[in-house]
Amino acid sequence: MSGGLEGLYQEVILDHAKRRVGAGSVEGWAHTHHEVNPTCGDEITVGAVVDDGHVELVWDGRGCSISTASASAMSELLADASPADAHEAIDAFRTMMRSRGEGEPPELLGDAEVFQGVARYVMRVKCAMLPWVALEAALAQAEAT
Amino acid sequence: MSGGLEGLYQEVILDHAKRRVGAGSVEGWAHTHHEVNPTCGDEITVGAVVDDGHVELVWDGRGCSISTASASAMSELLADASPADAHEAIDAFRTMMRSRGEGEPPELLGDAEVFQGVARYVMRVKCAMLPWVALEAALAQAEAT
Amino acid sequence: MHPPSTERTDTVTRADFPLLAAHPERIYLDSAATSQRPASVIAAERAFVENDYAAVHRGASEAVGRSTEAFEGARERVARFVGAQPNEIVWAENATDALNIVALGISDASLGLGPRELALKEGDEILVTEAEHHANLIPWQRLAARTGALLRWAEVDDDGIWTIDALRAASSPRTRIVAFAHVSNVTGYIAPVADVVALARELGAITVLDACQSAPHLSLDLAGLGVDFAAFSAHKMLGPTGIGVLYGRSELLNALPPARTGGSTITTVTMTEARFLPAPQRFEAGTQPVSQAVGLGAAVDYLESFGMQRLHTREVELAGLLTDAVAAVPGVRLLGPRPGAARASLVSVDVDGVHAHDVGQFLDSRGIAVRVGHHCAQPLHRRLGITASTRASAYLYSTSDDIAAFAAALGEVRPFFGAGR
Amino acid sequence: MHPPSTERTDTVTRADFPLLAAHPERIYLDSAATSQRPASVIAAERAFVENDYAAVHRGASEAVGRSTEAFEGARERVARFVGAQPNEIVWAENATDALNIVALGISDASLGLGPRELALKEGDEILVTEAEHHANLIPWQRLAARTGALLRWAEVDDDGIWTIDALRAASSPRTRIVAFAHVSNVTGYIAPVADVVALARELGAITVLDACQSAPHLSLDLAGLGVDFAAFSAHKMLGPTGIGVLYGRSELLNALPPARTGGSTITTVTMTEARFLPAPQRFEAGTQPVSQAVGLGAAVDYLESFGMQRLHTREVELAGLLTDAVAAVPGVRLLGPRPGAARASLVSVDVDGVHAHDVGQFLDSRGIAVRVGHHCAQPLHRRLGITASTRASAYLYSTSDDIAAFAAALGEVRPFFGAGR
Ligand SMILES: Cc1ncc(COP(=O)(O)O)c(C=O)c1O
Ligand SMILES: Cc1ncc(COP(=O)(O)O)c(C=O)c1O
Repeated sequence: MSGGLEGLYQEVILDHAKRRVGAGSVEGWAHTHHEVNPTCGDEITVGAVVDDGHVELVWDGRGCSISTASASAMSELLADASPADAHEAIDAFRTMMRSRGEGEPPELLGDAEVFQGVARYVMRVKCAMLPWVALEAALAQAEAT
Repeated sequence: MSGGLEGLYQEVILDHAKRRVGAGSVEGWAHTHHEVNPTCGDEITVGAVVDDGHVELVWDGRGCSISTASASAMSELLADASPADAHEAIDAFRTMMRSRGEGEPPELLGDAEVFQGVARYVMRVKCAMLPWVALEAALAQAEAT
Repeated sequence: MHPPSTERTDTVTRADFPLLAAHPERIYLDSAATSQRPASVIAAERAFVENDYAAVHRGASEAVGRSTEAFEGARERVARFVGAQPNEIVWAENATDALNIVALGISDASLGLGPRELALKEGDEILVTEAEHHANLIPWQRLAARTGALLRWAEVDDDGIWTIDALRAASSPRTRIVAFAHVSNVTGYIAPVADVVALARELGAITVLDACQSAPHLSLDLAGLGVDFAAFSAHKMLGPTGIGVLYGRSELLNALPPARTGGSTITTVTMTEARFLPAPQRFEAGTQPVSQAVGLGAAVDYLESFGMQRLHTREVELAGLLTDAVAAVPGVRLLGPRPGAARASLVSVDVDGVHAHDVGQFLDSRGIAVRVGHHCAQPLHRRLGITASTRASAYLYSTSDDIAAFAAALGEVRPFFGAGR
Repeated sequence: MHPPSTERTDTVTRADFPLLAAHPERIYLDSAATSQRPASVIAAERAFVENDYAAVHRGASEAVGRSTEAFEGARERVARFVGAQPNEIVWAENATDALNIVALGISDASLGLGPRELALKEGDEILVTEAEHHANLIPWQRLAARTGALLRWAEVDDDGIWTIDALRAASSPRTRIVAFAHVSNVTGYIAPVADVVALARELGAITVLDACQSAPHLSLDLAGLGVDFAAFSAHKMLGPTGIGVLYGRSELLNALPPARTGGSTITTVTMTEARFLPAPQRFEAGTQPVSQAVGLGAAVDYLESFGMQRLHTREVELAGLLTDAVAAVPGVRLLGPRPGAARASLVSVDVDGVHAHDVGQFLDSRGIAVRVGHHCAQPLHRRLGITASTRASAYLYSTSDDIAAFAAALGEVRPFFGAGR
């Protein structure tokens, strides 16, 4: 079972949970979206703008290492991505999280592929998804304007 | 099981169900009480007065053979009884109905002792009790005035 | 001893039901009240309790994960079984509770605790039928009393049957809700659902289907039928007691405020305010009937593997046997559709000169369990001029011998009680 | 592999619980969320379903009689267990539902559907505490919103504890309802019930006791305590899911209007009006959780034969072991009463630098089931400056080895996640 635990909390994840890439205040961002994980009360707000065909994003929130690391890895991956690439990544991440940890993780997810280990823990899938769901909503707002 | 059935529907009971001793209109009676058996919607109204230390009573209603026979046997037994005797009979009848059919039926119940066979049928106890409960309430009213 | 032999000629599934298998002498013709549970349902619940039981949706552990998957898996199976999406399926205590969730939610909306489009105003109308079960009548009476709305109803004819014309006659431009039973638990009458839905749409009214007597017996496609809400109970469809189902069209279900509130229904709670999750969670306050959901899932599996089409064919046969049995006995009045007309596999009768309680007692002495009383439909019985009736209802484990025994015993009732002599 | 040996030193009852017996490696410290069921409870429900199952209270048959007696017998045992009369015990879906029956009934009374003395008016006050479970908070928020009443609350201190003085400070002459948990599911704090009842009587307010965490663990005498209403759930006291209990003082229970309506609650129904039976039937709409009631009856038998006094002694011991375990680990904050002070046999902790979800996951990897999250008490957690905590809770099948394993694993959590390095 410890093997399982280390598969879940891989070095990359614990590392991202500490580094918190992209964390900052969402104040002043035109398009933000707030998500709550109802079982633990964890919250995240993601701010997004699309500028000259590139996504800029920021996130603020508190949560477990999985959700924090997920936000960090997402920020690293998608800083400066095109909106189309961002949507593709969000979809790929969701599909991976529904995989129950089976199959190959999609290459386009970069570091974020380590979250495939989380997909085997049904109760933690929500934690990993939280920032991606918030980004999807914030991005939709940004694109609608 | 037929033995059981004949123990329940004794000749005296089927006979009382037909004779309906004491049945009549309660119109004009000063003290009446209405009871409903919620499982089948059966209803009975008992009217009572106490005149010169004697109970007079009448009942009106529709119901199964058990409740009808019970009202009839009750009327036969208690016509002209003293209020004290009526209460004693009501109590005795209730105790008998809670006996599950065990022990000796009390002598003071006369014909109504055959209802001891009903006490073994939990779902029918309510049917047999219905007129007695209504009489008890009507009598209480009559005595309070 | 009583006559029916304990060998049966067309026993298809009786052996799957521990109670029926252990008591071959019992003739169970009361499935419209509650059905027996097959061994697979009992075993599924037990295996869950003995291996995977943990609080659902609450915590991070593997056991919680397994419990939650079993619980949500049951929801998916029930959804597929009735032609709905999983998030349109809400667990309730029973069908009665499910109907109350709708009525109390609309009541809250009317008090300003929910969206305006669900609110009732003074003078608005709620439309039901005179044949409804109390569970689909009293909640609407109370909703009317709370909001100043008026209750209207389609009248039934001398057989206890209402028609779309009667319903239309009782409707008005102010009709906001139309609540009706898919199949009557007294008469076995099958409602013209498509016509009712069309009428309700014309009026801009919400439809609420009491599917208690249809979900166990018919292949339901709730989305296809186009009703807005529907309610049914597990215990009438081979599942456990303690769990019922509310179906709601996703859009409406998410608009309906939850009247019963508590844990697991919320996103954020402060001392002054609570924000609710989307459906179905917003309605599932507190610890849910978890092992019962697992049992219901197994019941659905059993019904699907038997085949709902096969069940229907079988029940048409059983309904025919039941009406024949009744027709053969003099002095017995059949309520509901005439013999030959479509009906569910149940018959309710009035025996001339013998009270239903006495009929039931007599049948019981022959080992035959039927239901006697008003079957929670007092207004219908009153309209038919009786206070109570005797109902025999069949299900997939019923056999033709069961019905033959019923027919024989019914024939003895009036002679025994000296009726009509 | 993880360290705890599967041999236990003080296993008193673990063998009675099929899940625990079949999985000796599992360490179950989540009984405050839901308890495991002993074999006798599972067997009682099964024997009932396989031998005596029939619709309850409906019909004349012997089977119905046996079913009804089993069902009402369970009510009698539960009543005796908590010091009440059988007609003061109402079956509900769970404790949450039981609390809602009270809140929704008072709401109906306030709308004129029940007696005036139960009605709330604008400006009346409902008093709770900041430590309540959402089940004993949101229903009162909604009742306040429906009636114009105001919600007041006793504040808690930095340990999450409220006092009778804090409650008194939040009260007023307009306080009409005082609702509070007997034992907190987060802190394990035991409320001063006698003082609260005295205060409520002084104010002329109704008391509502959330007994979810006390009924399973303490010998309750509800009549003696003098509360007006109380609620608890079977699944936390060795019984099945799908059934909870509302206790109400007979007089009040008979005055409370039933918000959920349907079959079996009435005497007479017409198309326009329904008359309700006395309590408890007036609240028990529709087919009840019958086999679950039988299971709860067996759970009560199990607890009584274990002995509630013996249980209490045992739990004081377990509570001591739990607080010791927490005190031994640096960087772990114990919520609720200080070590040594009275508490239920549970501890909730905040681990410095590690989120509760991660703590729970780590413990799970060691085979230890605890609960992580806000435990349906968001306002309390917010007041304590955290969003979530980790709770370990014991019951009669817990052993000192279970708690030793918990202590050992808790000590590894911060190093694993590199907290405080
Ligand atoms: C103190 C307290 N109140 C209320 C509840 C709600 O109980 P249930 O979920 O069984 O309705 C719980 C348990 O979750 C509890 O611990
Ligand atoms: C037509 C109909 N509606 C509603 C109900 C109520 O179902 P339940 O008692 O399971 O809530 C029943 C069954 O009693 C029924 O037959």
